[in-house]
Amino acid sequence: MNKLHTVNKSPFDRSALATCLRLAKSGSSVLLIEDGVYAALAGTAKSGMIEDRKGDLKFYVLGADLDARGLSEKPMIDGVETVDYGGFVDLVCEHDSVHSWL
Amino acid sequence: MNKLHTVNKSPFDRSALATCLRLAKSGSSVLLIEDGVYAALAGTAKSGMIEDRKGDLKFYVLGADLDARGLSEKPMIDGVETVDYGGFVDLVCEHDSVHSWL
Amino acid sequence: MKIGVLVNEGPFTHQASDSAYHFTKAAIEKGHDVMRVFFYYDGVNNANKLSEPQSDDRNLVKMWGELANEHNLDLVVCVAAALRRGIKDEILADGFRISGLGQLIELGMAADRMVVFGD
Amino acid sequence: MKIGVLVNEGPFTHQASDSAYHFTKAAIEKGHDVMRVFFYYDGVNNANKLSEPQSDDRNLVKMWGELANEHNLDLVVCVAAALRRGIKDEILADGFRISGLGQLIELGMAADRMVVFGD
Amino acid sequence: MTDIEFDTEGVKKKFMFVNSKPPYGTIYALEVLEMILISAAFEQHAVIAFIDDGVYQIKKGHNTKATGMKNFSPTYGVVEMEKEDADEDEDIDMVWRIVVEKESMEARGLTEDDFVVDVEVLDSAEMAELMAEQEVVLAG
Amino acid sequence: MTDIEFDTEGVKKKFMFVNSKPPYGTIYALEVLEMILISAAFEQHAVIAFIDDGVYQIKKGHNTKATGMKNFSPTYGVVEMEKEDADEDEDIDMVWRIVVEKESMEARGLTEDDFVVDVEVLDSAEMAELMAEQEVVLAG
Repeated sequence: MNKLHTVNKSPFDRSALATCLRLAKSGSSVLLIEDGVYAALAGTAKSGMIEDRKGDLKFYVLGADLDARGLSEKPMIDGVETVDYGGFVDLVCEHDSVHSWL
Repeated sequence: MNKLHTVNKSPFDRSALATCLRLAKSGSSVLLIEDGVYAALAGTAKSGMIEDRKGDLKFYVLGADLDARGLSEKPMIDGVETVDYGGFVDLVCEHDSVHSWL
Repeated sequence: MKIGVLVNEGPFTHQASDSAYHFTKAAIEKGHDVMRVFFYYDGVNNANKLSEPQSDDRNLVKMWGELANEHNLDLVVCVAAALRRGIKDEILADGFRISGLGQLIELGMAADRMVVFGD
Repeated sequence: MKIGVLVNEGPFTHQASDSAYHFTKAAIEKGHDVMRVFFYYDGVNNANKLSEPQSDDRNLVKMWGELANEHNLDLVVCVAAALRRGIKDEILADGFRISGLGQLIELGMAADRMVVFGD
Repeated sequence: MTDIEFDTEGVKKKFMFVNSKPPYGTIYALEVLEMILISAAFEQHAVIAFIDDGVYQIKKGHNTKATGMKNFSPTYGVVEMEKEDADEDEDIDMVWRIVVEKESMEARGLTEDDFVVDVEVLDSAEMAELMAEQEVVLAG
Repeated sequence: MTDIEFDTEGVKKKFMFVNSKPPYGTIYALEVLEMILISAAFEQHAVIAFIDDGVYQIKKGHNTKATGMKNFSPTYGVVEMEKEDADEDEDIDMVWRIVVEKESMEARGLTEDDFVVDVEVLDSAEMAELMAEQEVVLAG
């Protein structure tokens, strides 16, 4: 099955992203929302988490949550694609099932 | 000032204990409560956090929270002292001020 | 596509309810059938009609109710989680109904996709 | 010793209210003066009198109210946090009162020790 | 309002209940159990998974007397009975599994003997495979 | 019930408001601001500290239009005004400081220029010293 994973926690404080990356199968997708969007920033102490998995996972980030946090002009990790709520819905439909890493 | 720090978060999921240990001054005390009590266990991947600081900080753990979680018969890190809610109150009074690391 | 939504956290305290609301609205606008939004854990607090946010803040309870009325959206609050937290008929907001947890399992069975918003 | 207590989370969802309750009770039993327990953030949900936990679970709302009545304990719910979350006079439990955030700052000024329970 | 019914006749899905949070500090461990028990009546396949601090939810010996909280641990006995019923009744097409991630368990100083229920211990790769197959993933 | 008043005449304490959580995902950043603003009327010393993900609370350029949440960022302008009033009025014995932990800021890819208020950047050792002096520590 082709999964969409969502992560809504900061990678600095919480283990949710690390757990998602450990248990997500190659070829699935990860959408960062809410406080999860900090993981999409380039040049932070946690940027490596996503950079290391760009080859086998596809990463998305919710633009509305970047905007809210004043991050839209900050450099993002290459290859992370920004979507809006409509794009979130499309991702849910394009994948077979959704796993929210709470 | 002689501080009492309280930590109520699991060291496996949250950064609260790490932050407390980084910012607590030598000679102050740390009381582990609620999900913070897991940090007092010997033989886990996180035991080193407290073992490394036993020399300059004094550690306490709330017995009621160990009991609730079924940990009372598990080996604790040497030197961590178990207190009850009355002991928690005493610690608050014996120190000059309390810092809860939420 | 038939979509089910689960909301695990209360309004304001956590963004889960905001995210679920905007996701649900976008799904409806794209023509999908959001079969039901189920409120569990602290999510039941989204149905408290006494909620009165500051005038410059969003009113999530009202927003959910309006979305439900406009689109005939089924908003279900779990009775067990609600009782514990004091969400009862006398303060239940317009557009919500209280029912059993079985309605969440049925939603998972009936929907093509289940999306969870929580902490 | 004069002690102030701040509770930041709601009942059941987080252990903060339980811990604060047992701490407060122990402090009173040791003869300390718990000047006030202030409820902020989701802590205001501790004052919802409609809360009806299962019969084999503790009833935190009632426990706080009884502790207040027995020991003349001042339980204050922040009005701004409460309005947002729909905690109003019509559902305010026995033993609690609603007041301003200034009462928390005054508590910090007056108490010898301030202890915070939250998430 | 009246209940809206869905047509779920003959539907058989793979549900997974993911437990990743430590018990008692928050209510998730208790309320997810209510979800699991209700789901039994619908005769769906179910995997109850314990990862990260969730493995502490099924630690033996919970004693909540001093904290005054409700001890949900005995309810896992009921979950185990439901699972046995499903396993033994050949007329019911329903598989329940209780699985623990090995890496999470070991990092937390636990072994299989520490648990209040019988579990299957899976390593991360096996857990990832199992998770990938699930259709409805509920977490708390 | 009627309000109970405490005798706080002449009391001057060191308050610290510790912000460690990221903004918007949870309400703490917003409600702690309400605490800070109310405290100004009591003319106490106050340190507003940003550590860990709390440093993101004062990132410039918050735009909450698409999420529909309340943007609390402009309120930091009010906090800064209160601080300036306290600094400039010689009749008021009240010091307000806004401090950021350097290590937290740098790990998160931020510099002083990213902040919506003027801050003092302290390293961990300096922050630890300052925290140790505080009498009333409030966090959210």
